Amino acid sequence: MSGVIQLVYFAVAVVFILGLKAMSSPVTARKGIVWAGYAMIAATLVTFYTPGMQNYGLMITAIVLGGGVAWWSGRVVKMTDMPQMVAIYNGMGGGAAAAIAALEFARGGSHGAIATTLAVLGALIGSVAFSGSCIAFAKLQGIMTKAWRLPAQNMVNLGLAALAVVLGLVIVVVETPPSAIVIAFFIVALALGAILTSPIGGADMPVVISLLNAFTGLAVGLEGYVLGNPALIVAGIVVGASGTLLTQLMAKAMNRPIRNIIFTPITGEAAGGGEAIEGSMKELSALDAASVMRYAGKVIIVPGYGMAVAGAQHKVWEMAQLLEEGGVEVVFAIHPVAGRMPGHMNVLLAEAGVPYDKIFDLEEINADFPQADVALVIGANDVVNPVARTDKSSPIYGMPILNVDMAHNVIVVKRGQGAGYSGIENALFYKDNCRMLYGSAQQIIGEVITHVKALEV
Amino acid sequence: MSGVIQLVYFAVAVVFILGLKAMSSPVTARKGIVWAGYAMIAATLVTFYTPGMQNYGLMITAIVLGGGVAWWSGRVVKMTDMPQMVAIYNGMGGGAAAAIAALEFARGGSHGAIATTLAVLGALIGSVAFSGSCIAFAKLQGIMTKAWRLPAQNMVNLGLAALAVVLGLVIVVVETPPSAIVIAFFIVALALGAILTSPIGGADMPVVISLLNAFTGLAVGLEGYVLGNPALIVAGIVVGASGTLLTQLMAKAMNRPIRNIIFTPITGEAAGGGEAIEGSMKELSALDAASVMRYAGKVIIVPGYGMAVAGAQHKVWEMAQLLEEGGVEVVFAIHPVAGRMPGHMNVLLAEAGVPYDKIFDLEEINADFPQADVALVIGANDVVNPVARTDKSSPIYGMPILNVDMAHNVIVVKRGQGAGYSGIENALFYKDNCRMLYGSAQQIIGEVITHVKALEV
Amino acid sequence: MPLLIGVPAETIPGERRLSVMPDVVKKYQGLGAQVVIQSGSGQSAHLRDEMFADVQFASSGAEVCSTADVVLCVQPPSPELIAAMKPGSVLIGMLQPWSGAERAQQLMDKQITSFAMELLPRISRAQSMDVLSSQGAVAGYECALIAADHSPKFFPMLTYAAGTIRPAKVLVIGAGVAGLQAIATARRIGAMIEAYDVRPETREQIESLGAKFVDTGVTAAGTGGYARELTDEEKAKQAERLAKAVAQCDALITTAAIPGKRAPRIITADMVARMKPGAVIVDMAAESGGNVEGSVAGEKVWVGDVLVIGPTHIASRMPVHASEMYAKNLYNFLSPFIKDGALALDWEDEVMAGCCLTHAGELRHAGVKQVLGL
Amino acid sequence: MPLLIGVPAETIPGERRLSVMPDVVKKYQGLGAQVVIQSGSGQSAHLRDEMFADVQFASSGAEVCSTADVVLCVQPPSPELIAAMKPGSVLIGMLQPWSGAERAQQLMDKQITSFAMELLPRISRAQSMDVLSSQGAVAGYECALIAADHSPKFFPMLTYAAGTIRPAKVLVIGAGVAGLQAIATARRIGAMIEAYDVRPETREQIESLGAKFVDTGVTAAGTGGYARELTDEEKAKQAERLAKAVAQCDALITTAAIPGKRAPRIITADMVARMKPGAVIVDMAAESGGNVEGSVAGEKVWVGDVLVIGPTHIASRMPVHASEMYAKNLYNFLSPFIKDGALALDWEDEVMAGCCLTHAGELRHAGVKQVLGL
Amino acid sequence: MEGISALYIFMLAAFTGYEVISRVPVILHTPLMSGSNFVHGVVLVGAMVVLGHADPADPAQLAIGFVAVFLGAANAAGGYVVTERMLAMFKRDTKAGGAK
Amino acid sequence: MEGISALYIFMLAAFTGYEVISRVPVILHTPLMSGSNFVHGVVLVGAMVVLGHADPADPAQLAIGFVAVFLGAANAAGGYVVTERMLAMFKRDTKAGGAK
Ligand SMILES: NC(=O)c1ccc[n+]([C@@H]2O[C@H](COP(=O)([O-])OP(=O)(O)OC[C@H]3O[C@@H](n4cnc5c(N)ncnc54)[C@H](OP(=O)(O)O)[C@@H]3O)[C@@H](O)[C@H]2O)c1
Ligand SMILES: NC(=O)c1ccc[n+]([C@@H]2O[C@H](COP(=O)([O-])OP(=O)(O)OC[C@H]3O[C@@H](n4cnc5c(N)ncnc54)[C@H](OP(=O)(O)O)[C@@H]3O)[C@@H](O)[C@H]2O)c1
Ligand SMILES: NC(=O)c1ccc[n+]([C@@H]2O[C@H](COP(=O)([O-])OP(=O)(O)OC[C@H]3O[C@@H](n4cnc5c(N)ncnc54)[C@H](O)[C@@H]3O)[C@@H](O)[C@H]2O)c1
Ligand SMILES: NC(=O)c1ccc[n+]([C@@H]2O[C@H](COP(=O)([O-])OP(=O)(O)OC[C@H]3O[C@@H](n4cnc5c(N)ncnc54)[C@H](O)[C@@H]3O)[C@@H](O)[C@H]2O)c1
Repeated sequence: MSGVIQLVYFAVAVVFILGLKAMSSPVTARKGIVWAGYAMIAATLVTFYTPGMQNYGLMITAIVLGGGVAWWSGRVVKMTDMPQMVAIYNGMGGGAAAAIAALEFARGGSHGAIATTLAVLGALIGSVAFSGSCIAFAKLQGIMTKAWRLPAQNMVNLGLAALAVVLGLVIVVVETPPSAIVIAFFIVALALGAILTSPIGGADMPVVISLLNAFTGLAVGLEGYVLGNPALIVAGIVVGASGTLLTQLMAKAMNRPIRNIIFTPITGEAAGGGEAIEGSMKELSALDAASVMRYAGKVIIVPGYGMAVAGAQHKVWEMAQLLEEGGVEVVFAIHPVAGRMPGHMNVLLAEAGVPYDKIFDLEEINADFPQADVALVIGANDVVNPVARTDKSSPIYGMPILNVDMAHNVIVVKRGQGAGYSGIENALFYKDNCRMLYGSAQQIIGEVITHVKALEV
Repeated sequence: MSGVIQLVYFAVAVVFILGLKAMSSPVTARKGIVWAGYAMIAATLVTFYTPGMQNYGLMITAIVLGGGVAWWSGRVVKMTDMPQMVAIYNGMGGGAAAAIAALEFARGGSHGAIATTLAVLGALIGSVAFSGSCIAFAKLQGIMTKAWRLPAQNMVNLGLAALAVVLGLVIVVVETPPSAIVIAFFIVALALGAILTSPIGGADMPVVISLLNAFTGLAVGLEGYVLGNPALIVAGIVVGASGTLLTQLMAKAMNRPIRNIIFTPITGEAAGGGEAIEGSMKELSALDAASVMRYAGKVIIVPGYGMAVAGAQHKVWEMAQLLEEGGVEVVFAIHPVAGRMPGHMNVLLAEAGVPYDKIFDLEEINADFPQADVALVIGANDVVNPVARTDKSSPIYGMPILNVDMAHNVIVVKRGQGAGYSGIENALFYKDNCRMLYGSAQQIIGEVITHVKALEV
Repeated sequence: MPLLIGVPAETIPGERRLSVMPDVVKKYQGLGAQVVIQSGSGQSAHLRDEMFADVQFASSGAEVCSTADVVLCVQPPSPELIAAMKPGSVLIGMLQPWSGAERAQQLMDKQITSFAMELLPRISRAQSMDVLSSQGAVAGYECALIAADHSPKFFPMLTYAAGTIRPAKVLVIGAGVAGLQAIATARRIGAMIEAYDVRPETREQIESLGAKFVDTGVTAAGTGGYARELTDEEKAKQAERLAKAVAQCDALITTAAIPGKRAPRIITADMVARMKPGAVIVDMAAESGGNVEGSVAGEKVWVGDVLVIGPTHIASRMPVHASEMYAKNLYNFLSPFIKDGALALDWEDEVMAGCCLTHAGELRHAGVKQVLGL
Repeated sequence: MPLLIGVPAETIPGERRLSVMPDVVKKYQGLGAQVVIQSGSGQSAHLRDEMFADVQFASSGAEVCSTADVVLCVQPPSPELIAAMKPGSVLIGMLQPWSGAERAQQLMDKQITSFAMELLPRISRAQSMDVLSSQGAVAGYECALIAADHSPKFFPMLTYAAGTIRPAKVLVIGAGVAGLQAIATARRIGAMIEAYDVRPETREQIESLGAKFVDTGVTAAGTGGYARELTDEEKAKQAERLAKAVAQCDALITTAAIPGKRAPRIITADMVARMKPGAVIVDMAAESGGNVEGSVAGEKVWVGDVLVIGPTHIASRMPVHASEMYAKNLYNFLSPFIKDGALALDWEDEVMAGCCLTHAGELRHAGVKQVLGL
Repeated sequence: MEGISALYIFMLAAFTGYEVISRVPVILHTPLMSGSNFVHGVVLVGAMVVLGHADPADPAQLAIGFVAVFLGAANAAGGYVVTERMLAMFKRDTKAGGAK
Repeated sequence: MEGISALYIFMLAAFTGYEVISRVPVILHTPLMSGSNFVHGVVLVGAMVVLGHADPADPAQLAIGFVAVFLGAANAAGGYVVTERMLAMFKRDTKAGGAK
C-alpha cells in the first residue's frame, strides 16, 4: 500500500471517530453522518489506486449494483420501516466480512496462525451477524410472523457453536483446508445466527439489531487485521465497542437485561415476547421522557393528586422552564376535580410559581391535545381515564376527562400499579401511544430534569 | 522483548487508562491512583527481565535513590506545598525523557530518520518541561520570588526556539553528530524552557504546570516510539492529550485564556500577575462553587435583595436540597434588613418552600459562621459588609452584620460591581477567603446545580 | 309554553348569594327555557338587574314562585314562598333536609317536587353539581382569612430589623373539602399547619398540602365520603391527644361536621382554657352545634383570653364567586333534564333520584324520612 | 436611685398596642433600670400583669407619669398625662409631631425632653429603631388581609368541579414598607398584583416580589427614602395612566403617604365610579386625608357598588406582634443611653438628636418647627 | 502488521469507541446504531481489496469477491441513507415527537 | 514498529486520553494533573531499558543513563505519593473545603 493511501485511510479513521462522537449529541448528529459519508467516499476512491488490483469491471459493477439497490431502498422505505432496513444493511456488512474471509481462505496464501485465527473468528461472527440480521429483517418486515423455536433450542445452539469452533480450528490448523470444510463452516455459522435470532420477539428486536451491529463491527475489525488495514481495524473495533455499549444502554432504557433478551428461550416462555407486550403497559426511562419532551413542539402537563402527594410541584415547574428555554411550548391543564379539594392543583402550582397564564382548565384545553406532541400526566389517574367516556358501568362514567389520549405521545408518571380515588383500572395506560414513567414524581421528574439538561450542548 | 513482558506492558497501559478514567470522578479517584500504582510496580519489575540488560547495580541504585528521595519529600511536604511538588516531579519525568534521547544519541545506532526526528522532538519537549518545571517549582516554593523577564523576551524565545530546531535538524541529518552539537542542543532546549516560564506570575502557575505535564507526557510518548515500547507511547500520549484538555479546563475555570497566560509578557504587564491579584476580587466558576459546596460539611446561605431581584429563590432551595442529599448541612441565615422590606426574604423562601426550621436570624446564627465550610452570599451586600463593624465613617457603621467573613470559604453571587442599597464598597469581597461568582443569581445557581448533579456518580 | 325557571330573592338575613348568574341564565335560555327573576335579588352579590339579558323581572318572590315551573334557591324558601308555588312545580336548592320537618310537610302537601342539593350522591359524575364541595371550598378559604385577620399575631415568619417573628401555628380539625381549603389558605399566608381528621386517608391529603397530620389513633371512616359518628371512648382518646396540639396553636379552625347530625363536640371548654392568650378559634360547624364548646353561631365571644368565632353564612362573605359556583352546580344538575325547553325528569337517573326530597306528595329520601320521623 | 421607666396605658380608643413587652422589660432591668407599668395596660395586647416580672404597678396613667424618668408610649399621651409628667423627664413614642402644635407647646412648657419616633433619621444603623418600618409592615399585611376578607371574590385562581375562577387582580398604590408588605401578602394568597409608586427604584422592588409595575412615567423621588409631593401636572398624568389599572382591579390598596403632609389624593371619585361592581378599596392613608376620594377614616362606605374601607389603628389589629416590634424598636433606641441604670443622653448621636422633638423648652426639630409654625 | 501493535490498536479503538458515545440520549439510540452501522460499511474497502487481488481465472473467487463488494457497498450506501433520513428529523423546526 | 501502526496508536491514545477525562469537576483538576504526572512516570521503564543497554565501559553513557533512571524513578514515586495524599482528602468523612 502506498503511503498516500495509508494516510487517507488514517484520516478516514479519524473522521469516523469524530463522526460517531458528533452523532451522539442531537445538536451535532447530522453533521456527524455527513462527515462520515465524505470519509467513506474518500476511502472508496483511494482504494481503486491500491497497487496490484485487478477485476475493476466486476468491482465497479458490484459497487454500483449493491450501492444502488441499497440507496434506492433506503430512500423509498417508510420512516416506520427504518429499523428493519438498519438490520438488513448491517447484515450485509457482516456478510461482506465473512465473504472477505472466505475469499482469503479460497486464495490459500498463509497469513500465519494468529491472522488465520482472527480471520476465522471474523468469518464466524460476520456470518452470524448476516443470517441473524436477515431473520431480524424478516420479522420486522412481517415476512416471518411467528417466533419460531426448536424443541431443544439451547442444546441446538450449543451444538452448532461447538461444531463451528471445531471446523474453524481445522481451517486454522490444516495448511490448505478442503473447501468442503470451509463451506461446512460457513453453513454452520449461518445456521447458528438464524437459529439464535428466530425465537426473539419483535419488541426486543432493536436491542438484538444493535448487538448484531456490534458483531459486524468486530468482524470487520478482525478482517481488517487479516488484510493489514488499520482503517478497517479502527472503524470496526470502534463500532464494535460503541455498539456493545449502545446495546447495553438500549437494553437498560427498555428495562430488559440483555441476557433475558437473548436467552429468553431457555426460560421456556419464548415465543412472541413482543406480541404479548402489546396492549399492556409500556415503560420508558427518564432519559427517554426527557428526549421526547425536549424535541417536542408542545407539551401539556396534567398534574394530579400524585403530584401533590409527592410534593413535586417545584420540580415540575423547573422542568417546564427548562423545556421552554429549549423552545418547547409548555402549558398546564388542570382538571376540575384533580386532587382532593377544589383548587388543589392551583394551590400547588401557585406555590411553585407557575404563572397563571400557563394554566388552563378542561374546557380551555381539551381541544388542544391532538396538537400536543406530549401529554405528561403526573400522578393523575381518574381524571385522564378514557373509561369515563365509554363505559357506562364505570363509577366515573359521565365525568368529563382531559383527553390526553389524543396527544401524539402520553407519558404517565406514577409510582406503580396504584389506582386513583375511584379505585378502577385506567384504560389510558394500555393505549399504544402511552408510556409509563415509574417513580415517585419528585424524584423521577428530578431525573428527567438532569437528562433534559444533558441534552443541551 | 519477550512476549510476556510485552503483555505485561499492554496490561499496564490498559490499567493506566482505567486509572485516569477513575481519577476523573471524585467517587473513584482514589481507587484510580492505587490501580495505576500497582501497574507501575508491575511495569518496573518486568523491565528487569528485558533480554540483554546490563548495569543492574547502577540501575537499582538510581531507582532507590530517585524513588526514595521523591517518596520521602512527597510524604513530608505540607499540603499547601503540593503544587510545587507536582511541578518538580513532572520536571523530572521530562528530564528522564530528555536523558533517554541523549543516551540514544550518545550510543549512536541509527534508528532511521523518523525515529530520530521523534527522538529529537521528545528531547526538546522533555528538556523544556524539565527546566520549565524547575522554574515553576522555584517560584512556588518561594526560592525565586521575583518574576524575571528579559528585555526582548519574545525575540529571545523565538531565537532560542529557532536555534533548537536547527541543532535538532543537524542531529537528524548528520549520521553521527558531534557531541558538541548534541550538548548545545540540550543547553538551548533547557534555556528555552527556563526563559519561557520565568515571567509567568504565581497565580497562573497551576495552568502552566498542567501544560508542562502534558509536554512531559508527549515527550515520553515520543521516546516510547524511539524505544519501540508501545506502553510508553500509550501512557505518554494519553497523558499528553488528557493533560492538554485539562490545561484548557483549568484555564477556563480560572477565566484565563491559555494564550494570555503564556504570552502575557508580550503585552508588557508581565511581572507578578499573581501578586497583583492579591487584595483584589477573586472570581471562581460555577463548577468550582459546586465542588467546594458539595464537599463541604456545612453551608450557610445568606440571601439578599439580589436573590429577590433575580427571583432565584426556587433555584437556591433546589440547590440546597441537592447538597443536603449529598450529606451537606445547609441552613439559611436571614439578616434583619436583608431585602427592601421587613420579611422580604421570608416571603421568598416560603414561596420556594424552604421549611421554617432551616431559617435562622442573625442572633441565632452569627456564632455558627466560624464552623461553616462555606458561606454562600446570594445577592446580599450591605448586610455582610464588615465595614459596618470597623469603619465609623461608613453610613452603615453600627448596623449588625452577618459574619460571613468568618466562614472558611465565602462565595458571593452577584452580577458585577454593583453596590448595595447604601452605595458603598464592600470590604468582604477583597478578603482572602472570599470568591466572587458572577452572574444573575437565577442563572448562575442553575449552573451550580448542574455541576453539583454532575458530581454525583 | 317553554319551561319557566324562577329565581326569588333570598329571604334569610345575611344570605348574599344568588342561585343564578347572568351567564348561567344565558345557558338556560340556550336550552329553550325562560327565566324570571325577582327584581333586585342579585344586589347583594353585586349583580344589577340590567346584567341579566332577556329575563322577566318580578316585583316579589311570591310572584316569581307563583309563575315558575322550576324555582331555584340557595337557602330554603320561606313558608310563604312555598305556599305561593304552583302545585307540581319543582324546587331546587340547599333545602336543609335534615332539619325541616315542617318544610318537608308543606312541600309534600303542595305536591312539590323538591331536590335538596345536600343529598346529592357523591359519585364522580355528580361532582360538578356538588354544592357542598363548592360552598365548602369557599367556606374553608374564608375561615382561614377570618382566623388570620383576627389573630393578634402574624401568620408568616418575619425577620425585621429588630428581631424575628416565628410563624404562627394553625390547627385545622376536619380535613374535608373545607378543611383542606383552610389548610391550603393558611399555609399560603405563611402559617405552620397541623391538621386532624378521623378519616385515615386524610393523612396523605393533609400532607399533600404541606401540613402535618396530628395522629391520635382514632379512625372514623364512614360511607360515601362522609364521616361516621364516634363512640364516647374514641372521643376521649381523640380529645386527649388533640388537647396537646390545641394548647400549642395560635389559631384553631374546626370544620368537622356530620351531615344530618349535630356537629361533634371536639374541643371542650377545658381545652379552650388551656390555649395561649390571644389565640383565635374559628368554628365552622357553629351553626350545626359547634365543634367547640362555647362557640356561638354568628357571634364572636371571648372565652378568657381566647376569641371564639362562630361564623354563619360563611360562603355569603364571598357572594360573587360563591354564587357563580353555586349557580353552575345547579345548572349542571338541572340542564340534563331540560329537553327542547321542556322539563323531562328522569327518575332512573341515580343522581337526580338520590337528591329528591319530596315528589308527588311523598318524602322520597329514606335517610331524611327516618331522621325527621315523617 | 435607678432610672425609672414608665409605661402608662394607651388612652386613645382603638389603640391596642403597648410600648413594652415582658422580655423587653427584662432587658431594661438588665441595664439597671426599673419599670413601672399601669396595671392592666397590656390587656388589649393579651398581656396580663403577672407576665411582667419584678415590675411596679401603678393604678393610673397619671401615677406612672408622675413618677417615671422616662415615659414610653405608643400614641401621644393625653394632655392630662403630659401634665402629670415630671419636668425634665423624657417622653418617647409616636408623638405625631407634624400635627400637634398644642401638644408640642405643652411639652416645651413642661421642659420635657420628647422624642418622636416618626422623626428617626433613616440611616442604616437606625433601622432597628424604625417604628415606621415595623408598624408599616404590620399595616401592609393587615391591609392585604382586610382586602381579601372583604372581597366578594376569591383572590387565588381556583379550578373546581364546575369551572375555573380566575385570580383576582389587586392594585397596590405606594410601594413603601407597607405597600411592599401588602403586595407580598396579597400575592401569597394568590392574587395577581400590579403596583405603583412614584419613586422609580420601587419598580425593581415591586418586581422582586413577583408583582407587575404600573408604569405611568411620573417620578417623585424625595430625600431620605421619603417621597416628595407631586406637581398638579404630574398628578394629572399619573391619574390618567392609573385610572386604567384601577378600573381593571378587583381590590385596591393605597399606602401612599408623605410624612408631615396631607396624603396625596391619587384615586378620584371618578376613578372609583369606573371600578367593577363588588370591588374593594383599602385606603391605608385614610387617617392622613386619604389617597382615595370618598374614603372615611375608621369607616367602611359603599360608593356605588364599591366598598371603600378607611381602616384606622391598623397595626392595633395585630396587637401582640405589633407591640413586640414596637417595644423592641424603642428599646434599641433608648438602651444605648442607659449606662449603669442611669440615663445618659448623647446629643452628639445623630439618631437621637435627629428625632428629638422638644428639649429644655425648645422645639428642636427644624422641619416640624416650620410646619407647626412654632 | 506487528501483533503487539495490533493489540494496542484494538485496545485503544475499543476505549475510543466506548468513551466517544458514553453519554447518548435515548432519542439517538436508533440513529446512532444506524450511524455506526454505516461506519462499518468501510468493510467495502476490504472487499474491494480482496476482489482486486482475486484470481481473475477462478470464477469461485470472483463470485465470492463480487458478493463481498456488493454486500459492502450495500452496507455503506444503505447505512448512509437511512441514518441521514433519521437524523433529518433533528432539524429544530420540524417536530421530532416520535422517539419511541 | 511500523510507522503507520504507531500513527494509529498515537491517534487513538490521544482520543482515549481526551475522552477519558472529558468531564472532570474543578475540585479534581489538581489531583488529576498530579495523577497523570504519575502516569508518565512510566518513563522510568524506558530509562531502565536505555541504561540497561548502555555501554558499561562508557562513563558518559552510564552517567546519562543513571540520571534518566533517577529522574524517572523520582517522577513515578513522587507522583504517586503526592496524588495519593491529595485524593485521601476525598474520603467522605473528612471535610474537604479548600478546593482551589
Ligand atoms: N378535586 C376534588 O375536589 C376532589 C375531592 C374528592 C375526590 N376527588 C376525586 O379524586 C380524583 C382526582 O383524580 P386525580 O387524577 O387527580 O388523582 P387520582 O385519580 O387519585 O390518581 C392519583 C394517582 O397518583 C399516583 N401517585 C400517588 N402518589 C404519587 C407519587 N408520590 N408520585 C407519583 N405518582 C403518585 C397514584 O398512582 P401510584 O400509586 O401508582 O403512584 C394514583 O394513580 C378524582 O377521582 C376525583 O373525583 C376529587
Ligand atoms: N429590609 C428592609 O426593610 C429594608 C428597607 C429599605 C432598605 N433596606 C436596605 O437594603 C439593604 C439590604 O441589603 P442586602 O444585602 O439584602 O442587599 P443590597 O445591599 O442592596 O445588595 C444587593 C446586591 O445584590 C446584587 N444583585 C442585584 N440583582 C442581582 C441579581 N439579579 N443576581 C445576583 N445579584 C444581584 C447587587 O449587586 P450587582 O448589581 O453587582 O449584581 C447588590 O450588590 C440594606 O442596606 C438595608 O439597610 C432594607
Ligand atoms: N366522590 C366524590 O367525588 C367526592 C365529592 C366531594 C367530596 N368527596 C369526599 O368527601 C369527603 C368529605 O367531604 P366534606 O368536606 O363534605 O366532609 P364533611 O363536611 O362531611 O366533614 C368534614 C370533615 O370532618 C371530618 N370529621 C368528622 N367528624 C370528625 C371528628 N370527630 N374529628 C375530626 N374530624 C371529623 C370528616 O372526616 C370530614 O373530613 C371529602 O374529603 C372528599 O374526599 C368526594
Ligand atoms: N435607610 C433605610 O435603611 C430605610 C429604612 C426604612 C425605609 N427606607 C426606605 O424608605 C422608603 C419609604 O418608606 P415608607 O414606607 O415609610 O414610605 P412612606 O410611608 O413615606 O410612603 C409610602 C410610599 O408611597 C409612595 N408615594 C408617595 N406619593 C405617592 C404618589 N403620589 N403616588 C404613588 N406613590 C406615592 C412613596 O414613594 C412611598 O414608597 C422604603 O421603601 C425604604 O426603601 C429606608
